[in-house]
Amino acid sequence: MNLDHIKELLELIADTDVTELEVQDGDEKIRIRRKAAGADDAPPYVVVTSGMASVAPSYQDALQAPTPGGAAAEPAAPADDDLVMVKSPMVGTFYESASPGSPAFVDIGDTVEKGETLCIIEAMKLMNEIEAEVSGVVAKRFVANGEPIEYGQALFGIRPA
Amino acid sequence: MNLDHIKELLELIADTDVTELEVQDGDEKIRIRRKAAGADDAPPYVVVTSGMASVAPSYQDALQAPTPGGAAAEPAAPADDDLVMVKSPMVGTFYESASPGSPAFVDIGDTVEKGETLCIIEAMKLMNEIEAEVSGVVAKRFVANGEPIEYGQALFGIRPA
Amino acid sequence: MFEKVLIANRGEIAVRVIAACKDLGIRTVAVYSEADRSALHVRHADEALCIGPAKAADSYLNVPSVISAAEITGADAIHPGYGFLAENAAFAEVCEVSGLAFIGPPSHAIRLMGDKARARRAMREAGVPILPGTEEALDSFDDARKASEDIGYPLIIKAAAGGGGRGMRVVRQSKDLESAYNQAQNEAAASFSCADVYIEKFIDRPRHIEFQVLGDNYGRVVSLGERECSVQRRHQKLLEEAPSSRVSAELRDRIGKTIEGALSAIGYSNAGTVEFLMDEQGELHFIELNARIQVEHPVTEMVTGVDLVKSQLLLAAGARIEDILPETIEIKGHAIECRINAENPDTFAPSAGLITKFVPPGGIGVRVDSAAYSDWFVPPYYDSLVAKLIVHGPNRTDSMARMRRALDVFVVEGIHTSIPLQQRILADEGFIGGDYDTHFIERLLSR
Amino acid sequence: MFEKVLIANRGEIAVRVIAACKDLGIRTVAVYSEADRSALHVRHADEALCIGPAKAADSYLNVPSVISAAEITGADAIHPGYGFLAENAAFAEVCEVSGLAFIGPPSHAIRLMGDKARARRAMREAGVPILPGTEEALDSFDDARKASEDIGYPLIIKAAAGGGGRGMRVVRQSKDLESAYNQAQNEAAASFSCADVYIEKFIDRPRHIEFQVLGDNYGRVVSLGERECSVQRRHQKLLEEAPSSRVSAELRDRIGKTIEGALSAIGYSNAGTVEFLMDEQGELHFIELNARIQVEHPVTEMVTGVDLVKSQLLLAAGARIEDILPETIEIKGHAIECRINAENPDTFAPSAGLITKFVPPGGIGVRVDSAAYSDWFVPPYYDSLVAKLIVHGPNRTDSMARMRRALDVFVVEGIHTSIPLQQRILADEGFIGGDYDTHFIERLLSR
Repeated sequence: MNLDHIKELLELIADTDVTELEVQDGDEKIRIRRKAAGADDAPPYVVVTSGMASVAPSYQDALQAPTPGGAAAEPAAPADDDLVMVKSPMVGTFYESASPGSPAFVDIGDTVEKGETLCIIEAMKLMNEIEAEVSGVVAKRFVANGEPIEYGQALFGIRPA
Repeated sequence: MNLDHIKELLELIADTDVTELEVQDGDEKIRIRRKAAGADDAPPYVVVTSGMASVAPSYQDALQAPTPGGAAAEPAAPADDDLVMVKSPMVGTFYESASPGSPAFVDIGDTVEKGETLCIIEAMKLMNEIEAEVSGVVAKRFVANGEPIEYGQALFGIRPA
Repeated sequence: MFEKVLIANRGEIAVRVIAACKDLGIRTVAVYSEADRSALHVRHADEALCIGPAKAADSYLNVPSVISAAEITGADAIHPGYGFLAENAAFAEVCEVSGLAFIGPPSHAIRLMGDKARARRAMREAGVPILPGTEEALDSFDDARKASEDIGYPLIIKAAAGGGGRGMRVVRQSKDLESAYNQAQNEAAASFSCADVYIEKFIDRPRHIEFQVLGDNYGRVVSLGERECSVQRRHQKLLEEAPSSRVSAELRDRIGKTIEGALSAIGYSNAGTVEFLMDEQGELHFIELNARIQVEHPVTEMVTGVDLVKSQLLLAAGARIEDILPETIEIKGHAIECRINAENPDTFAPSAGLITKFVPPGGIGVRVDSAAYSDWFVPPYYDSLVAKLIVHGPNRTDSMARMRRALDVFVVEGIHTSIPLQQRILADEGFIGGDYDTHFIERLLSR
Repeated sequence: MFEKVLIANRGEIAVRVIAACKDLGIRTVAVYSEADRSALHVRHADEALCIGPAKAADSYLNVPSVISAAEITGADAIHPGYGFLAENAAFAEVCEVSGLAFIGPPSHAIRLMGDKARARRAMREAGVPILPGTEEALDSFDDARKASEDIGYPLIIKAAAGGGGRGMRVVRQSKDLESAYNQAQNEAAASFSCADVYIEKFIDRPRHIEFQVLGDNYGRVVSLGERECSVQRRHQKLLEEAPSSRVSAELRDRIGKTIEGALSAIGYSNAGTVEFLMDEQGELHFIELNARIQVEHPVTEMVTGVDLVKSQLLLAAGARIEDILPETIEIKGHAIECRINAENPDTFAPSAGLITKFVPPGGIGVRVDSAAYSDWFVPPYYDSLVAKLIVHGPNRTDSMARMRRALDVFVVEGIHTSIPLQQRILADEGFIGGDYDTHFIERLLSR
């Protein structure tokens, strides 16, 4: 929750007849709605959707109490309502292909079928194939080949077919 | 429940015409509703939804200073806008009269002139006369004869003439 | 020395191990579950990574995740803390084959000590006093009578397959033995489908006393004296102290020497705790060995001046006892630890939730080992320990006064804690007099 | 023993004194200004009362208010802490005539030590080494030349009426003496309308070393060894340690014996600190005696195991040294104290305000003396000390490692603190080598 942003936006529209404003900047999403001035007393409506604010969180952020579900401070999972996130089910090392030198399982823009292998996570010398949970187009890849991956880390974003 | 967030949000909308504000961040959900300005002066209404309600008394309460008598925290200064509070300018013992057995300087209902002695505070064997700062009627007395008094403690309430 | 240690734990013990690593200039890797994202050990470590969901079985107990976390971060050793994987011999073995140093006893020692009957036998053979008993199931009442003559009264008949009090009979005189034997057998058969029973010496008012040891990789084991842990509820320790007012210097020395020899003989190394029951005559009887650092290790640290966790790291890295410990271990003053748990002090119901205010005590003689802070959410998934409050003073009286003072000013709001219960204990005449046993809390709570 | 003690102070030292009282079972009365209504000492005491407005002159320094507070609460003794009324001989006298025990030295000793020239004379006569110098103003250059022969070079010429560096000249060889003498005289005359100057031995790189003493009401005074306080900025100590790496056991013993005799001779009792400058040859020269408990007393407590504030209470109540101290004071291990001030670590501007997050370090070897907590507002009216972070370890290396670890995890948000400066000190080669003097911080800050 970035109060400064909300405040700036409220100030911005304070003297205007704007009735709806939506701003998206990276992970942070703020939506404000209000009735035209002079109409009835329906309130401006503010919605803040924040994923994880920053990669290296301030202590203040780190100190935020997570709720039992752990929803509060998810690891980097860029919000994009249209994409299905493929998250790592384990700790390990990310590999884009079956062996060094061979082509990547998938590239950005590829169409994948549900069940198709997207990548490999190596954990304790075991190669674990990570499969697509939905069919669609690979819209984003969040990690580099050979990168260490923690549990729950976002790997791909798939736009469902 | 993050009190700071609520406080910040309340401050944010304090001088605006916002009548309803909802912020959701992870599991924390804060909704503030208030009457439109000009309606009546009903206080803001705050609803907080979060994990766990507080079970113990607030530390802020616990931190209130105990008074010598073990009474409440703030030196008893009941709010009454019409009364002028006479507060003790020193630590000591409150005496209602010049000597044991003699009549009290003032009783409830008495009319006093500015500069008239209201009581004595004994500190380090010295008898300090406490005088009325305004003329008026003694409406309230907050302490008993012989009671220990701390600095700033309310002694009398005078309704100015 | 290790360059980077992964701490396969959470809470105060993870913070404790990180502190020891920092003191040695070793880099640290914290692992955490999704429920512990804002935990203090995550903040204190040089690196941290999420290894699974809130459920411990899928995170802190997940061996592949932990090993994999060590591999991708380049850690060269793992400290398991206590609980979770600490006494898992298979995990220690996996570390070994993965080329990771396991900071604890060798896996064979963990395995031996995990098998209570084998452990008892090994310790008895090494000359450690064991609670007199038949150990094996009795073949007949005749055997029971013979055994009773060796063991003496009072004795207890226990179901071999049992637990929870069923199939148990305390016998105080020989004339009651036969009927008790038959009843126990019948109850055992009914409860566990196995009528086997065995006999053990019964201690009416046992005290729980344990000895801390450290051992190096070259066969040398040293005892660091005892801890008195009789203040417990349902086998959960609540308060520990060192030294015990019932252990004389002579007894400390004698038992210390015995376990040093015994553990050296079985090839034990690193930290360990040898648990005993003390009978009404002050004799100690071995129960089991815990092959890990324990929750209550700080009281030993306070009275000996030895940093046990730092010693674990040094010993695992190959240090010799003589290079890291003073020539003789002196017991200086007296220390008490109170466990501050997130639980209702009356009902003992766990009390997870947001800590709205956390103001730990400070000042002379006070140590706080904790992973809590104001605005921390105590997750409901793990144990309820929120802080260990430890005091040290020149003697038991001063140490108790300091503990009372520290408890008085310890503020934890938003959740229930065991602070009020600890205050009751510290105000109790029996406790103050040092006259208590493992039934102490039971009696205190029933008043 | 006292039944109820009023603490005429605030902040961490008030909390410290309350803790000592609690440990002795003494009831406590806190006094506070209107700005300190939510202060921790108010919370910790059994009773508390407001004695005036924020301004110290009208509250903590207001003698009638403090005495009156003691009278109406029925306190039988007053502990002044440090600062405020602690070295006010008149206040100690008022306590005496009001029938209140003053927990500190007798008023005559406070008065003597408050007059620096008389104190120097008294100490020199009692055999304590004093910085060589003329003490009195010189009558002529001829006197100056004679004095210079006794004192040796380098020396410093100082204005008798002076201060702030004016009328001061450092002279390194005899050929420069005359011109320096004339310049100093002229400058002194111009600055202070008094041309009187005197000569003192000049120490290029002095170390500030002080000895802690305790004395009883029966003439016995005991030295508890030294503290090294050379890490200071503009005479404000920032970090203190005990023992000093420059004080040998022989020197400690010799100076200790000397000051024990000297203070016994002048009828000193209770706690006190004898301050020395150490020259480059390792010789100590008396500067002054502070007739109070000092901010940095905990480092002595950590290495001696003696609770100094508790000792103050016992001694004021008439205890004998031999009943409260061990027969010989042993120095065990090494301790460091870092003062965590509410100030900008670069500009040193005070940084009062709301502490939004306060997570003090804990764990082995760490002690925190503080009156701060999350959500406490540091008032701008008083000194900037927010916490004293004290560590103890078996040796200086371990103690520094523990201090670094503790500083690393100490979280104070909402205000600036001196934590980053303390981290710089602990990382400095010169400090680590123990090779530093009172100009250390100056040099550190200019890099």
